[in-house]
Amino acid sequence: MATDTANTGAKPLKPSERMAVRASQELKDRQVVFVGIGLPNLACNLARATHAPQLFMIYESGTIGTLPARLPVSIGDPTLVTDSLAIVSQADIFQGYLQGGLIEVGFLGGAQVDKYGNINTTVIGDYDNPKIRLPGSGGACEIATHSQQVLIMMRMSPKSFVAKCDFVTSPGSRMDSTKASPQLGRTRTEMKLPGGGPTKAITDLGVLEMIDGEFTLTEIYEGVTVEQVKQNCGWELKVASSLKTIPNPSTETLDILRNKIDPENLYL
Amino acid sequence: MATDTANTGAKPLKPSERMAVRASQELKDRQVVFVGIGLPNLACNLARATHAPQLFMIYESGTIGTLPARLPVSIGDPTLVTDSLAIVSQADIFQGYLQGGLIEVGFLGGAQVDKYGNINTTVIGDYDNPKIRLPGSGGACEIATHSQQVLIMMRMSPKSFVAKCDFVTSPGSRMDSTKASPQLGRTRTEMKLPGGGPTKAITDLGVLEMIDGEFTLTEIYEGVTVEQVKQNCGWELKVASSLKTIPNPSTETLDILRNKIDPENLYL
Amino acid sequence: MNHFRKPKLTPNKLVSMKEAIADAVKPGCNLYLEGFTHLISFAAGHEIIRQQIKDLTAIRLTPDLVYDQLIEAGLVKKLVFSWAGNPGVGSLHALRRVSQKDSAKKIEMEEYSHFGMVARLLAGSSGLPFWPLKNYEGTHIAEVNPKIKSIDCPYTGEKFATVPALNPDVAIVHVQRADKEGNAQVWGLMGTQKEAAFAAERVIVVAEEIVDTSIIRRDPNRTLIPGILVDHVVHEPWGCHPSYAQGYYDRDNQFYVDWEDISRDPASYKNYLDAFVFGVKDRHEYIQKMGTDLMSRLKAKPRKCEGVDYGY
Amino acid sequence: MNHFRKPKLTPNKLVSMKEAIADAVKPGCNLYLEGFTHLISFAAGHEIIRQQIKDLTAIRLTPDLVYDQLIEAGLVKKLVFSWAGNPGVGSLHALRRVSQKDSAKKIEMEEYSHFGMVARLLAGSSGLPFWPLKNYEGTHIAEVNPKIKSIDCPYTGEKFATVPALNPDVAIVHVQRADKEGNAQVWGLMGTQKEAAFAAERVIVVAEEIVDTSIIRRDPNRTLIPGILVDHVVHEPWGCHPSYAQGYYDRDNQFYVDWEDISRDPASYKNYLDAFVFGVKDRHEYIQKMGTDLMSRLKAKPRKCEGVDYGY
Repeated sequence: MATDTANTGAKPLKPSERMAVRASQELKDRQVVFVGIGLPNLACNLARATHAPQLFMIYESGTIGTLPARLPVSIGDPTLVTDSLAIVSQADIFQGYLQGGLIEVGFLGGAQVDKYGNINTTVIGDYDNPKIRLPGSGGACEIATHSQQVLIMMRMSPKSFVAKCDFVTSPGSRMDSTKASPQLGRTRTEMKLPGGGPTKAITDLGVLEMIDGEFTLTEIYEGVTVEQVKQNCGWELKVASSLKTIPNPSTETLDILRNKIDPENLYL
Repeated sequence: MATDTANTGAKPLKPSERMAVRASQELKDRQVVFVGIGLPNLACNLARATHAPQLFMIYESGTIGTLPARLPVSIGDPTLVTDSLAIVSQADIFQGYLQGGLIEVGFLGGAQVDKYGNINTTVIGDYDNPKIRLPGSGGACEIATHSQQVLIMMRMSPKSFVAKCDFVTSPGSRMDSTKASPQLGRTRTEMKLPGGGPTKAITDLGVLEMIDGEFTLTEIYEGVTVEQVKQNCGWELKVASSLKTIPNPSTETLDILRNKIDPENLYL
Repeated sequence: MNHFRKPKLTPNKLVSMKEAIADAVKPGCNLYLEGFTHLISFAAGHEIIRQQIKDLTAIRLTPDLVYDQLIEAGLVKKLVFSWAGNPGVGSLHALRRVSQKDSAKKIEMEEYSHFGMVARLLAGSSGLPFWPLKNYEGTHIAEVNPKIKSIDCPYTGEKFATVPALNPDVAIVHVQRADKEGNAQVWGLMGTQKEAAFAAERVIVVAEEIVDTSIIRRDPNRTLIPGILVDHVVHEPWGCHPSYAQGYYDRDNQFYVDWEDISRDPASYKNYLDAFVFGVKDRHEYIQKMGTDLMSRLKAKPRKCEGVDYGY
Repeated sequence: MNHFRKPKLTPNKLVSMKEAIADAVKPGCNLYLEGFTHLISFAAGHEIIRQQIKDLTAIRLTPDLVYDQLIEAGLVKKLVFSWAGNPGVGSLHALRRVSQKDSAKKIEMEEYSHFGMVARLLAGSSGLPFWPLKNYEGTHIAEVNPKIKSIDCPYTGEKFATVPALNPDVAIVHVQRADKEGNAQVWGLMGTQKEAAFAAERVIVVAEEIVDTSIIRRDPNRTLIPGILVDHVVHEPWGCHPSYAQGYYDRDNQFYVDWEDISRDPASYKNYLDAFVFGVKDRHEYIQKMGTDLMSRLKAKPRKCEGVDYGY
């Protein structure tokens, strides 16, 4: 990939680093974020260490106002508990915080995403006889339903950015057509979904933005071409007329990410 | 009243004492009891101090496995909290403990009760223009709905043991007839009420038992006549053929009640 | 349906009771002044009376003395409740004077059982417009309250009562300790404090003690209300008297007993309000006026529990 | 409808894990072995494998390694779940081997989201046959699970999903401390322990420490599960490894990473079970077998919080 050759300092800039840095820039100080393990966690903690020191982090396991002292290795890592402002039950996390409308930004990823931001984390292939059995929804369905906005973080490939999800686990901007109903499905507004749905997909090649209910390429990293992005997308990707180039992260930011946030290179 | 002249030891035996002692005898060791302030609290704590040391007391304010060190003066007295096994929210008390089916015995009283054990704690007179505005249900409706059995503790008078309640706050064995439906109303089984409803009314004159869905006089205190009871009942009271006489409490029991349970004479 | 609430993340929310009430409690609003015998903010209620904020819809499971005082002061348009009395003692006399056949003037009343009120808050705090409960069959409660409806279980066909979500304009919650962002810890009886804070548009946390956030973070399982729900934090020691705060001071049971006589007669009721509400400028003056014996009589005897270990 | 549960009030419920499992977990039963990363009783799971209790319907939001081991051991007929994986690492390989197109043998699967599973427990713990939630619109989850139905709000007309109550035959809950009646206190992550205990017919509490009831009564707000729900109490220090217990020992993250390779190959999986499950007679032997470095590597560093005052 083009990004493998981009250099900042001594070490080459990795796609995961670009994603973490770009996603962190989406977060505003004092926002309430529902943080997932992996890249979303890196993005959120990078934001805290840079421009958003008061970012308010909630983890699915029930930690409120979390201050992890080390990189959490699972959603239930004890470092999320110690020094948090509050610990609540799973019932409160889903019923009170998510359904109750308190989450401003949610993060999601998955095996497949379509142009509407519908995400599949359930099965590849037929549901009853899947080629691959994936973990399932976890809290993804309710994060997609109830967060004020959702940021998707996924690497692009024709297998992951697909024309049609094999299964929709988490709702995007609208339902896709089906064999039974060849027309496009209902929109979030028509389905009365409370949350705003996916606003951006932060990928390893660039940023797709939800414009009029469809993902459109609006930003690419330095050194990435539109053609590359299109080749890694399973549908005919719309491209914004004013395409922005995402500058490489500063040495300082990269230093924080590499040496403070994920020094053992667990997720980068 | 006859009971005023009954003597045990030096002090005359009071109706409230007879009620507390007789009610305490209904409680079995290791039963889970939903305790109310006042006479029910005396009866439960007397049972603990005598034949039911492991009686498990739950108070509406959310104290589980309560061990009051002093006589609680309100349902939220701090003495109910200190040394209890658990404190739970109001949501858990009503939804988890009562609706969840964990309460074996509930206690109720009120301004009016009818022969079916329907209780009024809402208004005397018309609902919209009441002669007297009473406190309302509190938790009484759900105690009557969900407890496995309900014990009623009330003093008898034609004004309190009535042919028809002005308002039904807490359900008894069946609904009464109404102007619109002159037939008798549905039974608890027909209404699918989970709890067993009132089994006995412990009064200052004797005990009424729920037999075939109607209160029947089955026990009277020493020195009380059936005629007295009937005069203090607003409906044509059924009397059991084998009427029992309730013996006066032992000196020992009275001593515990008077000197340990309610030494300041708050409720006796 | 969009029910988002803007999380409140200002670093310092400490204000005086006067300021908090003036900002959050508006004429005509739906007010939930929480407390189930324990942790009732009489300080907040008295300040509302001093500020003469009118046409309130006053909501609580157990409107007690402080709600009765709001009624006597003429500030309550409607009462939403499930048990209205002087707990352990008797009646609310101001309420009786505006709710009976012989009343010259009446207030509106909307009445549930405790479970019904709790269920309304559960819905309101969970982003749902209704809550199901097994209740009210065999009673007249639903007959006189058209807001109680029913629903059929999609699995068993069985009928359940429903109540509508309650989302008060303002909830006022007294707690043992909070930091200046409003992260609040409570022990002892909890009533419906959490549900009220999650359900309300605006939240005032009144605390016996203001502590550093590090104290809150040392024991996060003890936190009942997160600061992101809280608009104002007020430091008000002894703010619950004659109600109580576990670990701080006992309930003034004698006051509740005396209240029966004070409140039965409108003239003595007025004297009380003149002296202890209008006659003081804030809680500090109220406590001073109660006399030096108050603290020695009611101050809690210490009974501290052990902490637990959050290490890993 | 009569849904009473007989409260359990025997004074001493302490038994060995072997006895607790033999008595409470029966072939064909619905098993809820709780834990959300934190407080997962691997000790109970391993004992179930040793006792070869078959045809289980294994239920949890997050079936993880110990559920995968039950599956590999051939004990699971059906899995009810919302997220099945090795948290932070990857897949459950035994599950994959019985759930894909190319699987020789398949188990039944019933699938929700986390919120759906939580809602099922909320219904089961509240005596209701259903629970409403705003979810599943715009997804295929309800399409492949006929147990997810819907209901119309009686106030707004809006449609809500419903899930049916979950009332497991047995819930196994690991806690930090309990008395011998089963009154249990938990801190750190709480998962669905309370709801599972209230929903289940039978409850096994497994505790890091057995404490005197007076310790529980010193801090009653810390109690998550009352003993009246509990059938058996098992004392099992380090009973969660490789999961963890806040304040006692850390999560063995290296084990979870290593598990990916152990579990991918059925042969090495079998070797593991032979050595660490069948090859030991109880948890004590398992811990000894893990080697002396386990405790020094994972034992928690102390970080005790302050207690609070329950005086009055």
